[in-house]
Amino acid sequence: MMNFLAAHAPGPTHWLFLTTILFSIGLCGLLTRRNAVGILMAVELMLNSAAMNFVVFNRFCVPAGVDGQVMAIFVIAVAAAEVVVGMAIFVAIFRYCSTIDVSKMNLMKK
Amino acid sequence: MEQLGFALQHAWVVPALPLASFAIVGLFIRPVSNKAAGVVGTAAIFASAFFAYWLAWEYYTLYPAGGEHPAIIPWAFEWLRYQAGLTVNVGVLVDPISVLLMVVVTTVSALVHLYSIGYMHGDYGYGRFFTYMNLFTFSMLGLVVAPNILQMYVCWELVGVSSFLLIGFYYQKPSAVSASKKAFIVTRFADLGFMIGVLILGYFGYNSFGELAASITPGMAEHGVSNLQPFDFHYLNHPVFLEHFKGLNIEVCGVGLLTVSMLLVFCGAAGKSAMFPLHIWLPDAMEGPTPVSALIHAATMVVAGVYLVARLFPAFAASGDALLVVGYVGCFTSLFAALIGITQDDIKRVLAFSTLSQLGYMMLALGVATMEHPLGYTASMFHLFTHAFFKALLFLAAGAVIHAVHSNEIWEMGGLAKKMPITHLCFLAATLAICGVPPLAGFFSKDEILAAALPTHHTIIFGISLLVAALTPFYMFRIYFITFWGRHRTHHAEHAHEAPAVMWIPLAILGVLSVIGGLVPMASYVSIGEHMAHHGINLAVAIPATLAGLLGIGLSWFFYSNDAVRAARAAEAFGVVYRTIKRKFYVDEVYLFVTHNIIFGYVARPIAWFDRRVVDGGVNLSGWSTRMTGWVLSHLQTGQVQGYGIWYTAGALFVLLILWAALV
Amino acid sequence: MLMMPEIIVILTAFGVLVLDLFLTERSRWILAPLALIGLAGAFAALYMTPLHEQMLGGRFVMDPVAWWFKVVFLLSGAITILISMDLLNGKTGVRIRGIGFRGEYFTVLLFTITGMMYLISARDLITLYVSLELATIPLFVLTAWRRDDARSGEAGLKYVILGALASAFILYGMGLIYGLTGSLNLDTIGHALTPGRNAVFWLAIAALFAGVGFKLTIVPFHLWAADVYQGAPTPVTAYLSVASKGAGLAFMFQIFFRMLGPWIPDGALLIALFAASTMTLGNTVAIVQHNIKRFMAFSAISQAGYFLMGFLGPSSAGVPAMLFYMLVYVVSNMGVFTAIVWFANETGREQIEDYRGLCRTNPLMALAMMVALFSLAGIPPLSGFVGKFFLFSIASQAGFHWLVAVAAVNSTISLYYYLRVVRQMYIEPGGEDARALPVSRKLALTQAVLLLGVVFLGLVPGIYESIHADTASWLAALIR
Amino acid sequence: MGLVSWLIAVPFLTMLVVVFIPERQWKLIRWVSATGTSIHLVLTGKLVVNYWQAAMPEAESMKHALFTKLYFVERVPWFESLGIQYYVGVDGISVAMVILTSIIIFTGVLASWYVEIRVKEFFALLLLLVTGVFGVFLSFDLFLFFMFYELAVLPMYLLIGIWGTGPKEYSAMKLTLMLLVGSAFVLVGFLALYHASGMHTFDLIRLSEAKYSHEFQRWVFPMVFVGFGVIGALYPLHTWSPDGHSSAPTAVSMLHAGVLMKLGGYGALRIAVYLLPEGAKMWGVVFMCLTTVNILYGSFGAVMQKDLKYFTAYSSVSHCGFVLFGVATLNLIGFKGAVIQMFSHGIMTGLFFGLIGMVYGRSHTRIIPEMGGLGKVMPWLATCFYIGGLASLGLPGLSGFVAETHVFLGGFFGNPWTSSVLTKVLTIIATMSIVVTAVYVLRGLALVFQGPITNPHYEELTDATLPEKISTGVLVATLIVVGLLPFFFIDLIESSVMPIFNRLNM
Repeated sequence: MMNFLAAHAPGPTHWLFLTTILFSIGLCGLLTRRNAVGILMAVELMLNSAAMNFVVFNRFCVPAGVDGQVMAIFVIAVAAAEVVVGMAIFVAIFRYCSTIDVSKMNLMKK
Repeated sequence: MEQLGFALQHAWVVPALPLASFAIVGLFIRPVSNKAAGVVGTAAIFASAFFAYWLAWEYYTLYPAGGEHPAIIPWAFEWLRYQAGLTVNVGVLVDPISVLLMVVVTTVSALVHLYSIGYMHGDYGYGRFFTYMNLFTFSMLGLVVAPNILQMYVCWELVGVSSFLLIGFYYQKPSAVSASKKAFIVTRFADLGFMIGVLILGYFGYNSFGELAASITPGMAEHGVSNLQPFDFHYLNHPVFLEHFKGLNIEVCGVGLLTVSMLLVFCGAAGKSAMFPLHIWLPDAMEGPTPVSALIHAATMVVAGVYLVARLFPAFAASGDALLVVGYVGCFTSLFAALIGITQDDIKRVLAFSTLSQLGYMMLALGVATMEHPLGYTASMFHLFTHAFFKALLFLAAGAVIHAVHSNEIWEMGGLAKKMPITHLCFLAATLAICGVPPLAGFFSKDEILAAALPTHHTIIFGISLLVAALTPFYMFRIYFITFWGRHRTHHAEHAHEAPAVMWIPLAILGVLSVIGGLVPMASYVSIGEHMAHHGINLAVAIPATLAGLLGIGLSWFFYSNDAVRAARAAEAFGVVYRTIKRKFYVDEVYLFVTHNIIFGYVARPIAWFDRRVVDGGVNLSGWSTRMTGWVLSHLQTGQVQGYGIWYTAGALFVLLILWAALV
Repeated sequence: MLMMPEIIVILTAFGVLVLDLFLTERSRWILAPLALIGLAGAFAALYMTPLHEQMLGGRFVMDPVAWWFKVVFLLSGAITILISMDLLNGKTGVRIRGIGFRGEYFTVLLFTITGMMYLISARDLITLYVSLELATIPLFVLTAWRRDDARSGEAGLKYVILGALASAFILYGMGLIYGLTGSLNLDTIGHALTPGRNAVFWLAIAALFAGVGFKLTIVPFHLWAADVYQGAPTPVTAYLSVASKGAGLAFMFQIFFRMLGPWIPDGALLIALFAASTMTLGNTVAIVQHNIKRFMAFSAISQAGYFLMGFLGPSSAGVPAMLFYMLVYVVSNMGVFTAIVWFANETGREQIEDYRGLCRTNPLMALAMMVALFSLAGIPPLSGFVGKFFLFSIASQAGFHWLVAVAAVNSTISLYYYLRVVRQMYIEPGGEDARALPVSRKLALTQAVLLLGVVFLGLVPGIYESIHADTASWLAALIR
Repeated sequence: MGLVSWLIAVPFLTMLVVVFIPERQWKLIRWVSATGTSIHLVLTGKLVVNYWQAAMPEAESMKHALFTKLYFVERVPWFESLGIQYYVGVDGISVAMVILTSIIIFTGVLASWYVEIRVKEFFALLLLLVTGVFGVFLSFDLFLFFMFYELAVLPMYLLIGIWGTGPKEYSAMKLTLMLLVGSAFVLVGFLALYHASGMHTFDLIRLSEAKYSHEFQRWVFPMVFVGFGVIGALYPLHTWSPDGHSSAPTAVSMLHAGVLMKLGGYGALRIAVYLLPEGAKMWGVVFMCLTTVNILYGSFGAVMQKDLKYFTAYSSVSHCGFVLFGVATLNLIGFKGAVIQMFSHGIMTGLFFGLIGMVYGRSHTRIIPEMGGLGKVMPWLATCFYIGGLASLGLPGLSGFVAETHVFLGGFFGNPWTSSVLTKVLTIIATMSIVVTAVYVLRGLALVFQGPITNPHYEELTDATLPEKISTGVLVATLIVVGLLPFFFIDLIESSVMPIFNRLNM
């Protein structure tokens, strides 16, 4: 079992493939979800995929250092802040619009 | 060079006096007193005339009659410097023809000024009139004494503009306004040719100036010409230059360059001298006050064209073809104008057409002359001289008549011989003079012209001039009979008075000059080229000419003496021909068509349209398209946040693709 | 200490926040002066900060470019506070609802300033990213500050979503760069990046470019700007248009000069294309705008195009020109916004047509606004002209003559729409009931100072010369 | 501060004084403006005298000079790191242009004596504008030049927009934008010159020592020439001029047509041809063709106009065509002609627009067919108008003639780099304009001033007042003086035109 795992241990390419997929999913979500909360989740997905990149590269390219991991932690914190601010704004909007469907938010255009 | 006398040394005084008077009267005197303006203006011209006589006397004392008459430039200064070596002097050229013209111009001008004091009395703009007249006299004198073609051009234009001002003197009269415009624009059009001719002469003159001047200069100092310039007549007329110019072998449309440039210059001359087909302005110019017609449109300005051709005669002669054109144009004009003159009813217009005809004479005389047979040259100048006096007299007398009967129409006059005896007498003298009745002035000069045409084998020209010699008395006596004989046709004519002394004195003086002017032995004073033996009366020419003149008078008496009954019948008989001639061969209509319909309609209007619609439209279009771009691009801002996100992603992909494409 | 200015700002931020809790409503006006004093202190500290030094193992560096950027940030922060005061204190001609919370407002503003100041001093990706977010996230909040204005909320929403998107792109790009070089240190990365046909590298660049494009509003990453500018409270719009743009420029400096320095000449054509399209789009779309804030948004977009020209120069010759123009841009744009804020305070209106007859109702403000607009359009002898001239010179130096032509023609187009405003103010007759509009002493003073800046920055050579002298040594250090 | 700096400073200081006078003291404002411009006129006189004394003894040595010699130079380093300096001085051409501008602004202020609305702003802007103009003519640093150049354009927008008539906003905008697009091209050229020289200086005289490659000159010359051509009304970029001039208030039209349009010719000669002789040789013939179109097109355009100002504006297009035509001949006579024409046309057209303003102020119409017979009630204005008209059709004795013969001779003499036949043909085509000019000038003036008075209301109109008489009198006197004594003027400019010409033959 361990052997199998060792033999089929995911290399950097797999991980990068994963992060890219995640990023793309996040991007698609951000561009298509109507619900603002959904969009925030998509954002989270993108940021986390990017954070994962750092970890992956740290693990495979510079195993000696911890830079990438530190970065990932910071990203998580920042992402949290971002989501908090986003949620706060959505809540404020919801108070007088009673909706958080982003496609209905088009008071300003042209 | 001999020591020059005072008048020669200060020859510039002749044109300077009228100029000074123009400036002083115009700026300072006219606003204060009209009367003083008239007096000062006239006095200045008399002073100038006096100086001109003095100068003539000194010149011919220095170079006695019959001898050689070199051109001298006693005074000049550098006025314009286009570039090193291409400069224009302002100066005074004294030679026989300029002396002649100075005398004629100042004399006629002084007398006309004097006459005007009476004629213009009480007129609105009295002071202004004298200002303009002074300006004109200055310009004309400047033109006469010009030592180079550019000064000639300068004064030429000034003459044009003062003529314009004087024709349009009654600026509230629409016909005067349009006549003045017409005169200026037509002559301006002609001057375009002159200008181009000057450019050509200037260019080629300058190009070869360096080498040629060296061979010309040595003989110059003794002629009183120093500091030769490329525009100088002395240079342009010099055989060395002309040979060189001909030797350039440049042709424009198969015509040699010398001929082309001379024809262009002649174009200007034809405009000013109202040669066909540029004659149309002169009859209309009679809208100006009568003294103006007398001075400008009879005696002086219109001969400027003749003078120009005479001035450049060696160059014209060197071209040959150009001189031929001058001759035929002059010849045609003289016939053409004489024919029209028969049918006109306005006394001043008849005189105008007679002026045209006589100018044609002068031109044709120049045309038949050559450097070897220069009689035509002398004859032309002679006719210019005599014509100035009798034509000025005719106009002034006509002016006196008009003054008396308040009309220009000959059919509103009649029977004035008894009412205005002095005027009548003067008019008759002048009429006889113009008809070439011996021994009055016109006889000698006309005879000389015919004599010049005959031996040079210009048979057609000779024939036509003989015909014109018969036509002239016909139409001149026509107006004479209608105006002074017969019954009084209007109330005004019945109560006409003799003009005041200030008006008839100049008439009388001119009358005397018209009678005796022909006795001057012109050939010994004015000549060019090979020296001629003294030319007496050529009977072979004089007899037919006199007979033709008498025939004309007789016919005129036949048709017009008895209140013109026979004339009316004859006019009916001729029908279409008569009408065509009366409408001046419809030349005016052709011009009107060309300018209004073709130039304005097919050039100016489309250009104005093109400018507003296409050029301006192009600018507006670019503004509009910028705004439209903005409007279209503003639609990117859909307000949909996810749309923005898509653009954003697309942008990033675009960068990636560009990098890929550029760097792979 | 090297980090003193930042520390002062952040301490002021907390101080304001804490004080806000203890003050009564009537004495809360003290907060703004306090914040200003904090900024002044930071400026004093900045003035005394030694250049060319570093701390935290090279993660925080002070150099002349950073110094000038910090000046820009502090300056725009201070002006923003000044022009916000009337609005926040309720001293407006018309009642403007939904704005308040002065303590938080200033705190959040000071946070973003801090973020920006760190941003330019950062020398590793962690600091860079975190300070970028510190500069950005508070801006989302400020944008959505007016609680009962739907447009403010909507602007906040758009900003936060797209900001997060950009943030993700940046982070993704940074990750790839980290993977390529194995380091987070900018200088190390710069050394380690090797040119070659590397798809990952291009992907990283594309992602990073999109990220900086977002902040600097480069076409097509600009689309958020108009809506956000329009919806945000006016002083915040002013702040966004200068400080946020400054941060974008700072970020671009970091990316381009630190990491990608050697590749700039290769990408020059790309930059030139983006510059041309940015200025053209910004200018043409500005023509058709009616709302003055939205109009200024497009104007700001076009200005970003001019900034980009500075990156074209050989090595980094454009740095002094860009810094100088940034400074000029701050005073000019703030000059315009001071007038806009004042006008909105007094009348509650923000359509261009509403400005008609302003030269009668308040000639001095109209004059100030006109001068500032002309400076933005690059009309001599105002500083905008000088600044633009230097930027254009860089493009010309790099051989992009066509870009100079495009830019100069664009300046003309921009004049067209700036003149639309001037025309409303000066040529169109005012309404019948036009009354003189008063201006508070604070705003008048701010405007006067800005006006002096607009006029004299370009005429007095000293400022440009010292930027040039300072950055010349920076360039020398940068050339490896 | 030297004389030259004072020449720039005086209008500016006057402007500052005007700005600080309260609006209700509007009488004081115009007196201050008049005083300021008179002081300027006096300073200009001093400049001419000084220049004459300094330059005439050296005129001979300039015959073969390749570099313009400047007098009364003042240099202050400005943006040193970029080689930008405050660098002013004069040569003959600048002196001529300064004379022109001082006269026009002086008469312009007098012609605006009866401006009633927003007097303060009006005079302030006018003075600001003229500061820019003087700056252009006196500065020899390209940066400074460009700065003043744009400064001179912009106040125009407000001046036309506020005090103009007719479709003023449209005209003002069109004028401003077109001129600035032109200056955009100039800017491209300037920057290219600066960088290509490798000398790190904007000093015009030093830049002329630079060797610019053939290829470089090929594209930069047309850039700069066309850029200046826009303000010099080069066909087909002239269309701002009719609209702009017709909408502008009197003094602004005077300044604009009289002086600002000259910046084009001045720049084209002083900078394009001077710095880029090779380019000039390559492109001379193209611009000669274009300007020939200009000359004829403008005059034919004027024939059909009904509005006096449009009429004059089209005539300006034609006459400014002469300026650029003279420059394009690449010939000493042509260059001189261009400079004289700049001066002459400046005075002449200033006179025209001043007079039109005065007539309009009385009759309240500018439509030619609506007028008639005005000469009777306003003889002074009519006389001046006629003198101006005669100058414009090139009557000898007035300045127009001197200029036009120079230009024609220049064109006819041509240059060694262009087909000699072609230049001659073009010149002959161009000369035709003198007839067309006569047609439209006489037609137009006759309709306005001659004939019977068409409208009984006109009987009560008055002639010029004293300020107006001074203003028009000065202009007319200048036309006549230059026309009669051209040699002074030619001496003034010749040695400064020489280097520009000599460089072509280098």
